[in-house]
Amino acid sequence: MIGLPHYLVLSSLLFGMGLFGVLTRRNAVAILMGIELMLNAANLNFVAFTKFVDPTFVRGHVAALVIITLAACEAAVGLALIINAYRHLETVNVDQVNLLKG
Amino acid sequence: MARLAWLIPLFPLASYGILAFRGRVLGERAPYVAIAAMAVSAVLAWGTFLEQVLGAPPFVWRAAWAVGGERVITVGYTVDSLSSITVAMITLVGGLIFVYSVGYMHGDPYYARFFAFLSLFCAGMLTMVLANSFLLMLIGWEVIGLCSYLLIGFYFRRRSANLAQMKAFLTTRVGDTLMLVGIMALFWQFGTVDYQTVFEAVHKGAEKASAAVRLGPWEIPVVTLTALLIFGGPIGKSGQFPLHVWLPDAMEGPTPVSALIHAATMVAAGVYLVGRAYPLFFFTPHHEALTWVAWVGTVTALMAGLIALAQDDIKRVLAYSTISQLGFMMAGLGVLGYTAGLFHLLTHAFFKALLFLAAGSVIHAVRTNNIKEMGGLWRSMPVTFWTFLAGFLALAGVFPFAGFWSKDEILLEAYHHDPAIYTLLTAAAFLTALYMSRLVAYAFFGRYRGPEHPEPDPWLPEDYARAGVHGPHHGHEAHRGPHESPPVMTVPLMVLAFFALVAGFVGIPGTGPEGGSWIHHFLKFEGFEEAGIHAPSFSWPLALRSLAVALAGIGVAWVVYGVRWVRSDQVRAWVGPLYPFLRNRMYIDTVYAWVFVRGGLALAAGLRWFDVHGVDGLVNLVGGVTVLVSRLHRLFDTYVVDGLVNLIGWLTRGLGMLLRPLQTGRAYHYILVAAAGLVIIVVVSLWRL
Amino acid sequence: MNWADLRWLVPELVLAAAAVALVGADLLVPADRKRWLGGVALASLVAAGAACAVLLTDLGGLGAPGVRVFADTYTVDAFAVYFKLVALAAVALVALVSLDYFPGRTPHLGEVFSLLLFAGVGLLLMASASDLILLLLSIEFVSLSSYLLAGFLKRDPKSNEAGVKYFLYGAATTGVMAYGFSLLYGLTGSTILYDIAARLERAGPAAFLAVGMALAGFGFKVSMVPFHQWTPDVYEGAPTPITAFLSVGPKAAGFAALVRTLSVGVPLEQVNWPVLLAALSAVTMTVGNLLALLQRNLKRMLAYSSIAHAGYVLIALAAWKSPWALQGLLYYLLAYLFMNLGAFFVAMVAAEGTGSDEIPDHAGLSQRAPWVAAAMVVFMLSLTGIPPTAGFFGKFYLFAAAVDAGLLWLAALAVANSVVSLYYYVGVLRALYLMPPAAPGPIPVSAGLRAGVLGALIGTLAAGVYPQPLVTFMEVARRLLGS
Amino acid sequence: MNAEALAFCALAAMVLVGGALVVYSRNLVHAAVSLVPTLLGVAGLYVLLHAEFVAAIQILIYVGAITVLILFVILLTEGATGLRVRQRNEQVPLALGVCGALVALLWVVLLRVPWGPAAGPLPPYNPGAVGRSFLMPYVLAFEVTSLVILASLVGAIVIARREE
Repeated sequence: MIGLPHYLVLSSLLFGMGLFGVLTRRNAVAILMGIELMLNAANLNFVAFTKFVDPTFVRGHVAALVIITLAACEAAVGLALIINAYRHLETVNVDQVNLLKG
Repeated sequence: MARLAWLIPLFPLASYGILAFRGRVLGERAPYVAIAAMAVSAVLAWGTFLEQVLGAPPFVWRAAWAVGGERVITVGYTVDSLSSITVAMITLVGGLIFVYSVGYMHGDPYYARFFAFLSLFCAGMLTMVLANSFLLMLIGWEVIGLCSYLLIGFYFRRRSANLAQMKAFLTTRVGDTLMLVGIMALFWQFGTVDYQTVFEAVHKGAEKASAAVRLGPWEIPVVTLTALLIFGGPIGKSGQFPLHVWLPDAMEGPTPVSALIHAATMVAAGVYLVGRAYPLFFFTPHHEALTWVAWVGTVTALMAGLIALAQDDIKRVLAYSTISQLGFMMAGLGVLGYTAGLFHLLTHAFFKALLFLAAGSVIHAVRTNNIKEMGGLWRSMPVTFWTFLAGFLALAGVFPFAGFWSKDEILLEAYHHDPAIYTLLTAAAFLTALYMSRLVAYAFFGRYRGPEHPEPDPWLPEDYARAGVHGPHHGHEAHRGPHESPPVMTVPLMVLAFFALVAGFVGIPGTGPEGGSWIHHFLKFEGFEEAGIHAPSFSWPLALRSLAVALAGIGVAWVVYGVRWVRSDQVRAWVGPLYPFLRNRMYIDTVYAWVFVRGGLALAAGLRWFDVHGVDGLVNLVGGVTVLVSRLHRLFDTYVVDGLVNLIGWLTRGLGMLLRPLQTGRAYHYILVAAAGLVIIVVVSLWRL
Repeated sequence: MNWADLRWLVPELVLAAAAVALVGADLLVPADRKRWLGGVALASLVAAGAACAVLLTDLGGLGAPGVRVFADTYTVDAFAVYFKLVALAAVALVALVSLDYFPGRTPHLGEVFSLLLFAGVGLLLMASASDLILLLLSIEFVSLSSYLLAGFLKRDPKSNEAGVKYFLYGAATTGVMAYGFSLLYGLTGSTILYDIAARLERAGPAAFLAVGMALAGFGFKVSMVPFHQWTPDVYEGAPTPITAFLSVGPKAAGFAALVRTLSVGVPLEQVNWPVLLAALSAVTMTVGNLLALLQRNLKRMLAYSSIAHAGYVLIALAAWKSPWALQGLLYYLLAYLFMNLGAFFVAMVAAEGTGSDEIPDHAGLSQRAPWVAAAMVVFMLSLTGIPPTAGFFGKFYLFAAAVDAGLLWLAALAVANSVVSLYYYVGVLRALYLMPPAAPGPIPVSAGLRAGVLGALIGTLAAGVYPQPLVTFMEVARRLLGS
Repeated sequence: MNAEALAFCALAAMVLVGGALVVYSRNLVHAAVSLVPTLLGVAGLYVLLHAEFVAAIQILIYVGAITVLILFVILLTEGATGLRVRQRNEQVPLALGVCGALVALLWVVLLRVPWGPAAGPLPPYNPGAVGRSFLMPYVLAFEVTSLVILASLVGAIVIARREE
């Protein structure tokens, strides 16, 4: 029988993977992809918890839907900023975008 | 008059406002605004003072300012014998210094700014003295600290002045913040910072106040801890050991500043505060807070006296002398000599301001601060000489000058309280006479050792050159050698010299009721009577003994520096390493510079390095540890572990190569630090909480 | 739903309506009239402020308990109203100085102001949200608007970089926070803080984990170590009015949300968070201060100093059991709003006159812009915590709270830190007052900027000189939080 | 092993393999395309968890919109694949350590929690509740979401638009 722990293990792996992507990618778009994985992990948790802990009010579904929408907004905003930065700095690699430091 | 006392600080404040924003327009007329404001304040202050002398009851006015629950913070002012006599002294000395500054600072391109700062300073000082609560006191206290900072660095192009102002501000802030914690502790114990309420509560012994705090191996009652924290403020502001280091450097400011702030008023604020908060110190178990005050004062008096012996800069000698005298005052307050300590505060203000102003007059005649380049000035500058002499005799404690009476009071109290303190203070009194005589002998006697045409100071800011000024006062071309200062400077000297002579007379036995002195009658602490403590009565043998000590100091100096039966370099040879030790101010400043300044900067640099290279460094650290581990392992088992070690070593090297072109400011480094921080936070919470 | 509940949302509705209207108006208004849009934004902010005051009377005056609407997901109480007013003041002052800053730098004036207003709506929501979903949403609302504003100067490489960095860092922490929230939900079966508080008792160590991960998000918003590293880079690169906004608005709202989440949602018996926050507070103030010491760039210096101030404010959470803690936090954030905004506004004046953000380049500002330099003295002294400025009372409250809660070591550390901070704040004043100016001639100060500096100055002094009204308000807000 | 477990395993494998490709692939286009099976796998899991509506939205927004957007930007900025430049930075081992520690921590803590309601069996899953939840307590969240979308779009358009 597939229970809550299975989902938790899966989501934590997905979360760790996403974080790993965020930490090891140079390309800003690739970092964004890592962030999407982290958000999906959180969503998986929310939906799984709904089934196993809170099936009456299904608040987790609402949370998941909100987070999906936020992810879309984040992608739009982030990609816009990245495109614009690329236009002026001619790179999307985070380590080459470093006028600001110290 | 007492009801008008709140106006006293407002006139200088208004003068500051006018000068700050209209000073440029006023130009040469700027000082008149400041002096007029000060004169009005002085009239009010003396009126208030005389009213108190004639027996008016103390007057307190307060208004609620912030009320939170049961806690009320008030603002207002207190007029009683202590505050009225202090404001009278401040307005008088301050006014005279303002007048003197008209001549001294004449031609300075920032003439109006100078008087603006001086006015703001006086406003802060008067607020501090008249305040009704620790909070308002603190406000005035910080204002005078700020003005002191601004005035020390008045010659802002001089690097040494910039360093000195920083040092002064930072050092005194250390004390101030301790005091702030103390005030918060009071607020915590009594829910108020109003003097009257706090002192009544301390007297009765509040529950929270009598609890004990464990500090390492010691148990300290909360009230004692609070008193000592508050004493941190006076330690900083009044230049007590170990926070005295800023005061000698503060002599970088113009001389009237040294006279006003670093001799007569600001440094006295600390002593005044201990006097004001005397119940807090007195009502600690066994008066233990006062014992601390006494010993801090005694150590300071002796230490500064010793250092002053080996200084050649006229203002630095006077600065160390000030520290030493402030130590005397603290010691006096500490040995239950409430009146004695505050009496010395008042007399000292007159004669030390006099000495500084006279020193300023000398410096601008000879263009140097070094007493070894002066000499024979008594002939060319008679007024300066005679007034300086009056100040010298008062400071040395020669009968019948002011210092004799007040210092003798302190020694008398110490004699009856603690023989050890008495002995040390007597030694300090001897040193006072000695170093001051040395100063007088070098500066005023012998032959003139400076150049015929004193050059303008090399450090004089370029602004001054542009303004066509060679020095803060005029016309040297017609004279040969040093000459007397103009009347606008010498008249204040004469007035102060008069006070240096007579200010002590209020301490003559028989001037007050029942054969006591007037000052004992006027300035007394009510807690003593209740506790059955009586001030020791004047004793001629002791007075003669302290006079003899002063004369002995002068005599020894005469032998070495006057008639030169013993040459000073012989003395230097006898004392061996003691001389460089004293000359370098016992190396206290040096140690502070190393420990605090460099230490702090190194810590900051380290943190910055971590912030910038953190990840890089972490990787290197991992690499370093790996290499270390690998070496240890190799000793253990060459065959089995070798492969693994090689792998790790290869990884480390590979990483290092990848890391070599590492730059900073990368978002993923930051996120890594955050993630690692998160792991640490959670692990530590799970483990410890 | 109950339509009557909408009356508790009037300030949010006013701002949102104005923001949407500005987007539309931007298309219609000709390019040379666009400054007019800023006026609309300001007017809507004032209207929202008035609406907040009305909320207070609707609540039944200061002493009345709060109202929970939308099935407990939204709480309107004195605490929330206080933070709403703080947020509105911040946005209004920033909008004021933006009036003259953005024209000439970007053609999209309508969007700037509408994004500012959107961020303002987010701040208002953060102050009241008592539900994890709404909290996440409102934090993200503020964040998204802020990313865009930070990168708004499209042709300025520094602004581009600030936008990208801020986005990447913020989005990553949002991911972590969302995960933490999901755990809190799983542990209690609810997203509403009041339910969470009631059901958290059997969570055990998992509660620590969830709270820790949630802290990442809040820590990012308030620049708490170790979630602080974005601060100096973004502050330096973002357009200065936006930097000013970032340094106060999201920080204040972040603290509001943090306080509400922890005090309402996480009972002390389950997670002893004050101890954790005491450690974080100590580290945050020390790191911020020491790093600020080394900065020569005014905006970076203020960025590190804002980290240090976050550390001071965290004292309130560390000393939570003291009745003065929350009062200190409320007061300090208001004081910080005025003094820090003021400092950034003066930095704008200085940058305008010298074309640089380096502190030594601002030498002699006292002669080129005397009133502004005098205001800077007040701001710097207030940031240091010298009486009678607002910063002094803020520190007084917070340090007293630490002493009261028995955290003597933390109070001592905070005091030591404020001594250190003196060094770099006074360094600014030294440059302004004691150094000769590099170039002659007065610096022109635009009307909006002048009004902004004046507003910040009045706020800093008024809160310091006559704190009584605030004290009353804060007392009430403290008593009623979570009741 | 029943059908549910089988489905779970298949979907989990899809998610994990896809995820690994997303974070590890050198070719950025491959990485972006690998998002599709990952997100679809998650959507499948939602279906397993009786969250059909969420699954639909997931497919619609994530797979349909976000992935395409990302792919688009990669093509625009990296000259198709991004293969010419190094894609991974220098902190792989450290990141591995931190992520590993975090995941281990999550496992250690979460697998010991007695999940589920405090007492009694759970009520049955109720699909109608979703709609009611949307409208009843979370109406505010939904309104705000629409505002967030508006703000993001306006800002994104301004920022992304090429200036003349």
